[in-house]
Order: sequence, then structure tokens, then C-alpha cells
Amino acid sequence: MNVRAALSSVSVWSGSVRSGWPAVAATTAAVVAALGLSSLLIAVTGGSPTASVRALYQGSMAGQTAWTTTLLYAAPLLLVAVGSCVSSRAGVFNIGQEGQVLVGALAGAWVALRLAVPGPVLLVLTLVTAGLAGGAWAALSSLMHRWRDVNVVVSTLLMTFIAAQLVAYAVNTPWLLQESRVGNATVSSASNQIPAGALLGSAGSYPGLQVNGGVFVAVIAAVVLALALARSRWGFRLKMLGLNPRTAQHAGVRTGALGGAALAVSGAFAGLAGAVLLTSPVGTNRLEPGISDNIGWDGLLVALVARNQPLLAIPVALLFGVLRSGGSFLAATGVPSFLVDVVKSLLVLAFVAPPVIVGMVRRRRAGALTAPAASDPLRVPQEATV
Amino acid sequence: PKASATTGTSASAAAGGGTILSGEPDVNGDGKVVIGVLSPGDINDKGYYESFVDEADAFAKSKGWTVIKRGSVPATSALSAARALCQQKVDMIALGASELSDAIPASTEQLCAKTAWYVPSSANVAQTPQIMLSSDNPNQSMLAAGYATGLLMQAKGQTKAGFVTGQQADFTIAAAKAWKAGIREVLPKAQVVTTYAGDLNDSAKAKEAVQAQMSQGVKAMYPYLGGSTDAATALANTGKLITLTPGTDRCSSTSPTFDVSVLFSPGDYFAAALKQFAAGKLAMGAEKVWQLGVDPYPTVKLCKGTATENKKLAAFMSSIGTKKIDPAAEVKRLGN
Amino acid sequence: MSALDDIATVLSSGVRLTAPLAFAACGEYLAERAGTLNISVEAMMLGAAFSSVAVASGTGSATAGLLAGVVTGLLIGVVHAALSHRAEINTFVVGLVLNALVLGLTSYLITTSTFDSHQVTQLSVPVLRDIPAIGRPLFVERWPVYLLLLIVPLTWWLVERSRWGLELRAVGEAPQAADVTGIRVNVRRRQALLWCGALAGLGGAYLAVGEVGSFNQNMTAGRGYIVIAAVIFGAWRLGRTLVGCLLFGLADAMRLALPALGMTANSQLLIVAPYLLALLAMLLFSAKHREPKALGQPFERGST
Amino acid sequence: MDVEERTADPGHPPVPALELRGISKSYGLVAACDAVDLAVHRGEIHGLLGENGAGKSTLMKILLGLVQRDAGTILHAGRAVDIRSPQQAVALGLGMVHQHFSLIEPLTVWENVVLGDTGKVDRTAACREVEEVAGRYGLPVDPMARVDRLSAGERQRVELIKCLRRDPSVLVLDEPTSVLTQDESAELFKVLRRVVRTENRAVVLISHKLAEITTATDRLTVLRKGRVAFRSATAETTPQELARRMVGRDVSLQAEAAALGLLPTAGSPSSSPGPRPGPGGPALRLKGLVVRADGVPVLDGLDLEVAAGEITGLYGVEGNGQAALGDLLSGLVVPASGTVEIGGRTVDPARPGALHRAGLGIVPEDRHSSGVVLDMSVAENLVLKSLNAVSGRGLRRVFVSRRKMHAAARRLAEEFNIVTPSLDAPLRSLSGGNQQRVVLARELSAGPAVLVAAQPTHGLDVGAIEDMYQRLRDVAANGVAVLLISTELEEVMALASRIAVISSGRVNGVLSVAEATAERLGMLVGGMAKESAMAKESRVA
Ligand SMILES: Nc1ncnc2c1ncn2[C@@H]1O[C@H](COP(=O)(O)OP(=O)(O)OP(=O)(O)O)[C@@H](O)[C@H]1O
Ligand SMILES: Nc1ncnc2c1ncn2[C@@H]1O[C@H](COP(=O)(O)OP(=O)(O)OP(=O)(O)O)[C@@H](O)[C@H]1O
Ligand SMILES: [Mg+2]
Ligand SMILES: [Mg+2]
Repeated sequence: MNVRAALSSVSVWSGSVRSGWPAVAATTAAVVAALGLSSLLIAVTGGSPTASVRALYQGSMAGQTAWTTTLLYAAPLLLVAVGSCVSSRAGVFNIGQEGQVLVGALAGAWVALRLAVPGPVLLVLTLVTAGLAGGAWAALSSLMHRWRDVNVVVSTLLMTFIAAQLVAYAVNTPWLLQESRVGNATVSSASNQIPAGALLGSAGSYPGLQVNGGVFVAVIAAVVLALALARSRWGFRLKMLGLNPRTAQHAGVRTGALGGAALAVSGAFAGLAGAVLLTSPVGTNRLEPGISDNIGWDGLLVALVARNQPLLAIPVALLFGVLRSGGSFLAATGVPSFLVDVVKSLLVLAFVAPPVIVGMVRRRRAGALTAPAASDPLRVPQEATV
Repeated sequence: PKASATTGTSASAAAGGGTILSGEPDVNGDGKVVIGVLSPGDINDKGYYESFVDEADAFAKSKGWTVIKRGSVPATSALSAARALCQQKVDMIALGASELSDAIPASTEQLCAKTAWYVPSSANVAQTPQIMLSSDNPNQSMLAAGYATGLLMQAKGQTKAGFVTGQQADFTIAAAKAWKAGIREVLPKAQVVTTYAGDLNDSAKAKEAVQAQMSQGVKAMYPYLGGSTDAATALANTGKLITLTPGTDRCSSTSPTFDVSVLFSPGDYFAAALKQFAAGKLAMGAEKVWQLGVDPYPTVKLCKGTATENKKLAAFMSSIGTKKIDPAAEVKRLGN
Repeated sequence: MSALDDIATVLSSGVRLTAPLAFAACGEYLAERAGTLNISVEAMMLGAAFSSVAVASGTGSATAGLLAGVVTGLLIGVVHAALSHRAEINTFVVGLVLNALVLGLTSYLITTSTFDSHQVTQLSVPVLRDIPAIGRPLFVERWPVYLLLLIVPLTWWLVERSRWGLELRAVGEAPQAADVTGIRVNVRRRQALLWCGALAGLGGAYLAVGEVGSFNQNMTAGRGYIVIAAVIFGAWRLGRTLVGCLLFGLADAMRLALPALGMTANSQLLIVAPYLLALLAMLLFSAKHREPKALGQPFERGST
Repeated sequence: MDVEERTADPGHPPVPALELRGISKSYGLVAACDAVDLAVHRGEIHGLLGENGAGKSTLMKILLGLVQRDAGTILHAGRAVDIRSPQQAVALGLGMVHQHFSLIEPLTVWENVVLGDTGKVDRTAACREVEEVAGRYGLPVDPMARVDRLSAGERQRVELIKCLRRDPSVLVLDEPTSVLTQDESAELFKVLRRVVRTENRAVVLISHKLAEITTATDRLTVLRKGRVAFRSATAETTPQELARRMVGRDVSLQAEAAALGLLPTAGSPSSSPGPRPGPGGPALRLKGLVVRADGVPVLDGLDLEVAAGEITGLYGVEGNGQAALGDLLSGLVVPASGTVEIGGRTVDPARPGALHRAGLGIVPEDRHSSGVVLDMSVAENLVLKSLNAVSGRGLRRVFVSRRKMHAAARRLAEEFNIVTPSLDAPLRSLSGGNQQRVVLARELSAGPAVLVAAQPTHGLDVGAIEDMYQRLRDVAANGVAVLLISTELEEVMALASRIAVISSGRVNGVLSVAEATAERLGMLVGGMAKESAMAKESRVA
């Protein structure tokens, strides 16, 4: 069943990009162009493109340590992306994942530092609380939508900045989560390190390649959600809601509740990603204002590039993970790591734009009454967003 | 500090405790010396963070070494950044500030086995056998900075000073208090206001904070800032305020201009450490505490001080060095 | 110090902090009336701030820098418009990517180059500047601030009185109907984005070569999002949007001036104030009725 | 296809105001227009008629520059012109009132009127002009009113003013009467007469209502499947002939005739079965339903009963609450007050799916908006209201079983003759008639006690209409209560045994089909209560 679900999702994907070689060729060309532009930028500013590419490769894929880092980054990205797939399916455009990640990490840190329970229980509690908190944060947007028709895109965006200040407040306030003072030393704007019991260990160690527990959590989430979206009644209703909310309501779907729940689920996965950032060795195992490190924004982009297919999000998250770990290594060669942000943005455009453009050109040429498929996440911000 | 030789049989004990890594400076024995520098701040801020890499760069060049520098490293990626450096086969990893102390666990990893570690600390980093700690007591330099400011204010008959910094965090609060205490060593009645602009790099907001202070008659201003230092100082210059540098010697700068250079830059400490490293004398597992009035750094310098002023300042600093003055007690007494 | 002087201090600081927001808000307002919820306004401001400093340093003229900022904003507007109203990629995706791209690019470039500092001159209106309390805030400012006197009425006139604006509103409310009436929907939306780009660019450039005189990494620090919040707070009316900008600018000015005036306030709360106020405005006034009906929706002929 | 032409009088000026030669346009494989020739002269109202999808709107959109033709020439006053945009069309003196309103609701009347012009915007001048045009043609409207506050009739006037103000030489109206009352339609035709007689303009009137075409036009052209099937002077042809030309064969079935707007011959007995009230009262009873939209009541105390085994028609002009009733019975809006009873039990329409569970099936008016999901497969659309029945068993209950879904879908597709390339094809790829069959099949598969069919033949071709009528009759014959909501008088007369007339959100009177005459119904539609309608009639008699 898994395999068939996988196949059917993939075929949906190729269907929605109206596959065929023009889209593939255009994408390839665009990716090459994006890389070319980036190389040009490096060369113009006095760097060496080939050395940079080598560094990117070395830091992300050459050897087991490199892969370990790549996987560490990919896991939270995948979690955010998988959640985004759920809300987008329901036609709700959540762009507040960054804030939801932060709130998840905040709640997770609170549990990890304040509850005195044995290790594994603490870890589970940390992850679950973070998920719930992220979900609740997103649910606020959903409530605002239901009560007062507040635009979901806008409210999730604004809530991100509020979340950031919330975390800043927590880690600068001694009675909340600021790290405890040792003697006269100044304390930093961060929490204490969470106890070892709440850390996500490696669930596999193949000499140098360490596969962190977060990776398993994320992949399992992706597979389960892919299955649920493709096969379950819930997935069927979500799809119906996203593609035609009126028909869905007519068919007995509680649209408000289901749409709101989808947004909350998306927030919950972002919150869980926050907990993974907190508890896995990708970071410092403390709550810090910068803990989200753009994972929320990037995770959303992963989902968009993967066209809201959880299984496709796995390789895309891996690619983004490669860029992050490779970028970190690239910076170690002296090229400012901001370059990686440039490369990443160009690559996203290169993946996202050509299929849309090819589809559009084809529609124009055919002149057919084919309104763009409402299922195409890149074209149609669904009703719910307005 | 206890000395233990975990880095291999070839390590040897050093005089002042700790372990000297064999082959220093080419610790990993690949025939090249490569220094990796990680900084949490903007390494082009013409100030605190930039000085750290500049010193390393200058010294390394003179020795024919390679320096890999990386700025704006968020604390959350310190660890992976350090690992990336180890993969690059650096002989030493130097952290620009203790905010990046989360990178230290990498020093025990296989990948970084043959690497020296230079870590600035403000008493919040635990000593381990693999790292060299470098610390100072910010109270000392900020107190002396305040004292120097006080001297200049006294000469001009002024009583109001202002401190502008970023987030309201523990280290900024402490710095503000020590500076205030220092001013009051000279002018017991001096008024000192502190504004938290919220961001070390938002120049527009830093400038507005300075502007507000100037309009309230502030005559000495300490821009304890990052990327926005220059913009804020330039504005203070227009009001002919007494200005101070956050960490580096910029007495020769003409735009903006400073009256006091407060030198507590990690770059200065680091340069001294690099010299030892080159000579094969830098020990891991040990801590170097930089003393005001004893070591060359930290120190405070009046850019255009009169002889008397210079003498008074020097005397004040040396009594801190000889522990005649206890900065912590002074801050408690005068800083609130 | 008299209370009037204190008021003048806070007010002039407020005016300076408001100006970049106000420029960009005029642009964002117009784009939203045409149906584009443009979130790349941050990218436009930041890109313009960078290029204005670069060009000012290169030419030695701050005014040239200001102009370069406008052009940069415009260019980002062109790119956004081409991607979202020609290629018809989801406008939010385009916005997110552009924000990341420009932040990365400017940060990268500023670490690989250095620029001199340049600042546009101050304009001080004789007589008027001596009015107590408001004289200094309103009549002693860097000259580009006074462009607001031109741009605000112009934006209002464009939207409310010109034919172009009538068509923009039509396009923002009912693109299909506008299309059969002979209005080229996506052309109008692209033009609106250009206006938005130019003004956001002016705002960013003003911040860099007007206010500060130099560029530092991420120097706009989220002002673009504040601008979006202001338009929402203003419920898609220009006057209220500008009031929102002023409110946010003044809140910041207060926050920065209070310590000097001997008072304290919770800074976190003041930092989030704009976002909270925008959300509150939406909750209280249920802005939906005022919101352009087609805001954020793409238009393609035949896809009712 | 050979086109038979009967050119009536040669009195026309030799150069037509507008002439189309060999216009072709294909959408993919569909040839919407295929070498169409059409000449329109000044001083005449030219009827353009054809079935749904015959290509009428497409032809006019080509003329207006909204769609680009694949081949052919357009001659304006004898000169070949190339029309690439609506502005060019306007410049040439072509004006169009679109099938769907093209007004921008939050804008005022005068703003809408000047939209699409060029040059400065001058409110005073625009308002003066609106009033002037309005006065000239007898189309009163307040230029400063916001369009979203206007009724359908008033909006139509605004559309007309907008066109006439530009002094068009050729005026095109695409199905202008579908939202108008009969009185309003009559008014409209009076204005059009004036436009052609006294101002010597040319008018193209598009409709598929034969009665309307035969009374209002001078000459006409019939399109069938994108080609010109027939041309004639109106006076020289009959509705029966036109119907034959449109459909391509003789129209004998009353159903078809009704669908084409041919009034049934007076007093002809309805072929629908007589009322067969079920045991224990009506199957569907609506009591005092009130629905408000933006504070305005769109349903205003509606009462209606439908008995089992009977087809009840709810007839009225569009915009009198039918859409709201349809939405209510689809579970899309919640009534402010009033009750819905099915089989004697009160159902709360606010509970999602409650109406469906209580045994109410509905073929909604706008199937694309609320009846189907175009981007889901045919099979999925067929089962989307009965997921329980196609789910797995036991632990697999949370999953939809593909096997069961396909089995159910296949059964329905066969039973209802749904033509589809595959059950997994997106519904979007089906023709309108087949999409409608999917809806009907799905609704009937649940074995409803009540079936509501709202405008069930809108957008269907004759074959599909015939099929739909037969199925509705069969359904009623099987004891289901059928409520037919329609704006087509003929359709209601042909199918229903009782006719309720809806006006301003309430039922104004109920007549048995035997008592129902066009005139009585017309008066009820116009808002007169049943008694006075009867009384007036008896006086006339
Ligand atoms: N609480 C919510 N949070 C987020 N999205 C929602 C919410 N409720 C509905 N949606 C989404 O909005 C779309 C419908 O928008 P609309 O504003 O019409 O909902 P609604 O009719 O107000 O909802 P309700 O039925 O709860 O009143 C659906 O696609 C749905 O997914
Ligand atoms: N944009 C389009 N894309 C694809 N097919 C189209 C498009 N517009 C019209 N068609 C098809 O062209 C044919 C003619 O359509 P048109 O709208 O001209 O019919 P019509 O005669 O106006 O019908 P109606 O009476 O329903 O208005 C139909 O088969 C229709 O499906
Ligand atoms: Mg070496
Ligand atoms: Mg039509």
C-alpha cells in the first residue's frame, strides 16, 4: 500500500506540472542558469566558483560526517514541509511556520528544563508539547479567521514577529527561561542547555554516519501523512475542501473546523520541528532567539518546491539540507555563507518557475477553457487566503 | 587548572599548566598552518568583531599562514561551523566570542582531534583539556572607561552622560553599570542614562537613541554597539560629545572621531595568543586571564588626553591591576 | 529642558522613523488596492538601501544614491511583477523568495566591499522651524522627507481620482469584470507593483542615505513587514495607513527617547506593538468589508 | 452543411454596419465557431440564436476583441478591421452587454460607466452624462449609487447606459433577459426598438428563447455547433422552424420544445404524472424560511410543501431567492429562522450533512461552484457524499477503499450513461451534460426521499435535457418528492403538476398546472398575490 500511495502521489505531481519534457528541460535549464548566476557572483567578487562548488559538495555529501550534518538539517526542514503540505491541501496558506517553529521550541524548552521526569519520558513530553504549542499558535490564526474573517496569510505572517519577541522575552527574563547565573559571570540571552535526557540521540550509527532520531521522526511523518492524504477519508475531505470548499460543505464537511484543524496540524509540525532543533545536535540544545534559523521559511519553500507532496518533500528537504551543510562548509573556505542564501533562492525559483511558465504557455497556446488546476499550489492562493 | 594529555602521546606539559600540542603551530602535521576563525558578529563592523579577524589576518600573513574567517555565525550553528572548519584541516579554531562556546563539544570529536582551540570566555565557559581559555573581566575595562570619561567631563565641567546599546541583556546591563560607576569615581553626582535600542545593528534606531540623549543635554556618549557604532558616533560628533570606542583603538579615525579608545578587543588578546602559538608555547587546558593594568590589554586610552589626565588614568588602572581597587565592589557602590 | 522641547524631540525622532515607512506604505497601499498583497516590500527597501549607499559612494553624490535606490526598488518590482503577474507564480512564494534573495545578496556584497559614507543635506525652513514643539520636527529634516508632501497626495490622487487608479481599484475588486470592460488586469497590477517598488525603494534609500549615511547588514530589520501591518491597520485607506505608520514610528521614537527622559518601558512589548495593533485592527473592525475583494488572487482570462 | 437563406427585403443599405466573414475559432478540439458569416445592418435588431454552446458568445467576444479569431475577416462599415482589444472595439463603435454582469460592485454607477474610457476622469461630467443618457432612453438610475446596492434590473440598466453612452453603431446584447422580469424585458425591448428606429443603430440580440427572438428581432441567424445553420427575416419564419434549425431535426418532444422556449400549445395537458400524495403528509415541508445576506432578506418567510411522487415547480424570475433556497438546501447557508421538515421530521440545516442524511438529494444550480470538484476524478465525485459506504472495514475504516469506490462508481456510470474516458479522469474533462449526470447519479444513489433540482437543464444540450426530463419523471414516478426550481416557465409547465411562484423571497401563490396560464403566472411573478391574480383574470374573463 505504501508503494502504491507513493506512486499515486508521484503521478499526481507529474500531472499537476503537466509534465512532459518541456517542463523538465526548462527546469534543467533554469537550474543551470541559477548555478551559473551564482558562479558569476562568486567570480565577480573575487572568489573561485569551482572551489566553491567543491566546498559545497565536500561539506554536504563527501563522507559520512558531511552526510550526518546534511541529515541533521534535513529533518526539521522536512517536518515543516510536511505540515505545510497538509494546510495547503486544505486550501489554507500558512506562511507563519518560522514563528510556529519558535513557539514550539519555546514550549519544548520549558518542558525540558522545568519538568523532572526520567529521560525518555521527558523527550517525548518535550516533542509533544512543542507540537501542541506550534499547533495552538497556528490555531490562533485559524480562530481569527473564523471569528472575524482575518486573512490567514496576513495573520500567520504577523504572528511570526510576535513569536520572535516572545522568545526574546523568555530568554532575557530570569524567572522564565534565561540561563542561570554562575558566580558573577554575565548570562547570555539563551536558556540553559536542556538535560541529556531530553536529547534526541542518534538512532543509528554507521561508523561516522550518525542518523539522528529526528530524521526518523520526520521521514515517518512524511510517509504517514503521504498515506493519509492519499488514502484516508480525512485526506479525501481535505482535498475536497482545498479544491472546492462549497462542494465540500455541501457534502457535509465541517469546512471551518477541518480547515482550521489543517492549519493547526501544519503549525504542530512546525512546532515539532522546533523541538527537533532544540533536542538534536544540529544546534546547541538551548533556546535562543535565533534557534529557528530560518528553518520555518525554508521548510515552506521545501513544500512549495515539492508541490505539497510529502514524499517528494523528502528529497527536496535533503537538497535544502545539502545546501545548508554545504553552505556552512563553504563559509569555512572563506566565501561568505550569505552566498548560500542567494543560491538557495535562485534554485527555488529555478525549480518553481519553469513548470508554471510551461503550463501557462501551453494553456495560452491551446486557448482551452482549462482554468489552471486549482490543485496547483504555485498558482492559486486558495480562497481561504483571502 | 589540571593538565591532562588527551590529545595524544606527543603532547607535553607546559610551564603554566595545560598541555602544549606537538608540532605547534602545524598541529595536524600537514605541512601548512591554517587558522579558522568564527565570529558571532558582522566581521565588517569596523569595530569589535572586525578587529578579531583583522589581527589574526595581519599576524598570519606575516607568517605565511592561511586564515579562514567566517562572520555572523549564529550561536545555533556554531557547532556545525566548527566541524566544517575541522574538515578543512585547520590547525587552530579561534572563536570570536563566548557566545559561540556551543562549538566547544566539537573539540572532543575525532574530526577535530588535531586542532588547537582558542576560546574567549567571560567565566561562563567550562575549562576542558582540549581548549585554551582567554578571559578578562569586563568590569575592569568598563570601569576604567568610565573613569576616563569622567576625567574628560570634569575638564569640561559636564555632568551628564549616556550609554546606548542593543538588546537589554545581561552583558549590556553589566557594562552600562560599570561605566556609570567609573564616571562617578570622578564625578559622584554625574547623571548617566542608558538606552537599549533593541538591536546592535539598526543604525536608524541607534541614531534616534543618541539624538534623544543629546537633546536631554548628554555630553558624553558611549555607543556600545555593533554595526551601528559609526552611524551613532557620527551623530554624537555633530554635538561635540565625548565618545568612546567599543573595544578597539580608533584614536586615529577621523570620521567618526573618538575621544577615548577602550581596548578590550578579543583581537588584541588573540594576537598575543597567536604569537605564543607560533612559538610553540600555547597550552591547551589552561586559561589566560587578561588583567587591566598588568597585561597590555585590556586598557583604556585617551586620544587627546593631557599629561595629568593620562597620569590619573594610568594610576587608576594600575590600582585595579594591583587589586587596590575592587571593580566589582565599586560597581556595586556607584553603578546603580 | 522644557516639556515642549521633549515633545519636539520625540516628534522629530518619530517623523524620521516614520518617513521610510510612509514612503513604502504609499507604494504597498497602491499595490494592494490593485489586488497584490506584496510581501517583497522588505526586499525592495533593503535592496534600495544597499544600492543607494553603493552608488552614493561611487559617485560621491547622496542624491544619485537616492535615485539609485528608487531604481533598485523599481527593478525588484519588475521582477516580482514578471514572476507573479506574467508568469503567474503564486505571489507569496515570489515575495518570500525575493526577500531571502535580497537579504542574502546584500549581506554577501557588503562583506565583500566597502563604501564611504554619504548623506543628503538637511532642509531647514526659516521662521516655521521656530514654532514651538512642532517647528523642529516638521521643518528641519533631510530634504527627501519633504517628498512625502508630494507623494502622499499624488498617491491619493492616483488611486481615487485618476483613470489609472479607477482601473486599479476595479482590478483589485473584480478582475474578471474589469477584463471584459477592456482593462488589462495584469498590466495594471504590474504597474502598481512598479509604483510600489519605486516608493519602497525611496523609503529604503532614504533610510540609508537620508537617515543613516551608511549600509549595514539587514539594515531595514523588518520595516517592510511593518509597512504591510500599517496597510492592514489602515484598512486599505491611505489616510489611516499613514496614521498607522506614524503611530508605529512614534512608538519607536518613544521607546528610544523614554530612558533619556527618565522613564522606562517594556521594550519587547513596544517592539511587537505594530504587529499586535494590526491584528487588533483586523479583529475589531473586521476589515474584510474594506479589503479589496481580489486581494492575493491571481488573474487569468477564462478562469473565473 | 448547407445554409438556406431567405433574404427578406432588399431595402437595406448595401453596406452592412458590421460584417463577419468566415470567422473560425477552436478551443483545442472544440470548434466554437466554424467559418461563420454574419451581416448586421443599421436600423435592425438582429437575432442570434442557438443552443447552449453553439458559439454565440464566442463569436461576439471575437467581435469585441476579447478572444482572438483563428481565421476570417471583420468588416466594419465595409472596411476590414483588426480588433485586438476591447478598446479598439469601442473605438470602432461596438458596444456589448455581457451575458454575465461586468460591473465592479464596490464602485459607483458613474465610475462603472466611465470604466474602459480613456482620458481624464470627471465626476460631474460623468454624472451629467449618465443622467442624460438615462433620460433619453428611460432608464432611471442614480449615478452616485454603489452598484452592489442595486437590483438586477437596475444593474442591467447601468450596463445599457454604459454601452449607449459611447454612441455605439453596433450594440450587442448577450442573453440580456435571463435576469429580468417580464415587464423589465418588455421595457428593454422598447428601448432597443428606439435605438434602432430613431437612432439608426444596429443591434445584435443573443438568446436561446425563441419567443423572445420572434417578437423582438427583425432578422435572425441560427448557429448550430459553431456553424451558421439558418438565416432569415424574422417575419418569414416560425418558432417551430427555428427550433428545428437549432437542433438539427424536428422537435416533437414537448420537453425539448419547452427547453427551447416554445410555449406549449395552450391548454395542453402536462405529461407529468398527477400528484400522488404520499401517506402521512408532504415529504418536504419548508416553513417560514428567512435568509439574510448583508442584512437584506433574500428569503423572506418562504413556505412550501412537496408531496411524494409529485413534481412541484418553483417558478420565478432569477434573483428572487431561488439561489438562496438552493444554497440553503445544499447546506451552504443557514436560515435566520424557519424550519425544514423532511418526512415529517425537522432537520437542522446548520448541521453539516444533516439534510443529506435526512434523505434530501439536490442537483444544485451552479454545479461547478457547489456540486462537483472539477479537479477530482469522476469516481471521487460520484462517491464524495457517501464516503462511509466506500471505506474499508475494521481498522481500515479510516481509509477510502479504492476497490469499493471504483465498483460503486462503475455501477453508477453504467446506470446513468455517463460518458467518460475513465473513472479516474478529472471531472473537468467531461462535457457539461455528463457532469450533470454525475451529480444526478450521486444524489439519486443515496435513495433520497426528496430530490431538489435547481435549474437542472442550464447549460445542457437538447439530448441531455431530454434525458434529464425523463429521469426526473422516473424519479417522481418512483415515489420521490421532486422540487424543480426553474426560471423557465415552459420547463415548469412541462414537468410539474403544481407550480409555486416565488417572488421577493416568498411563495406568492401555488397553482395546479391546470389553473396555470402564462398570464396568471406572470402576475404572480410580478409580485401580485394569488387572489388578486385570480380576481383580475376573472374580470378579464
Ligand atoms: N478556521 C479556519 N482557519 C483557516 N482556514 C479556514 C478556517 N475556516 C475555513 N477555512 C478555509 O477557508 C475556506 C472557506 O473560506 P470561508 O471564509 O468561506 O470559510 P467560512 O465559510 O467562513 O467557514 P465556516 O464554514 O467555518 O464559517 C476553506 O477553504 C477553508 O479551508
Ligand atoms: N475559453 C474557452 N475555452 C475552451 N472552450 C471554450 C471557451 N469558451 C467557450 N468554449 C467552448 O466553445 C463553445 C461555444 O461556447 P459559447 O460560450 O460561445 O456558447 P454560447 O452559444 O454562448 O452558449 P450559451 O448559450 O451557453 O451562452 C462551447 O463548446 C464552449 O464550451
Ligand atoms: Mg596544518
Ligand atoms: Mg453564451
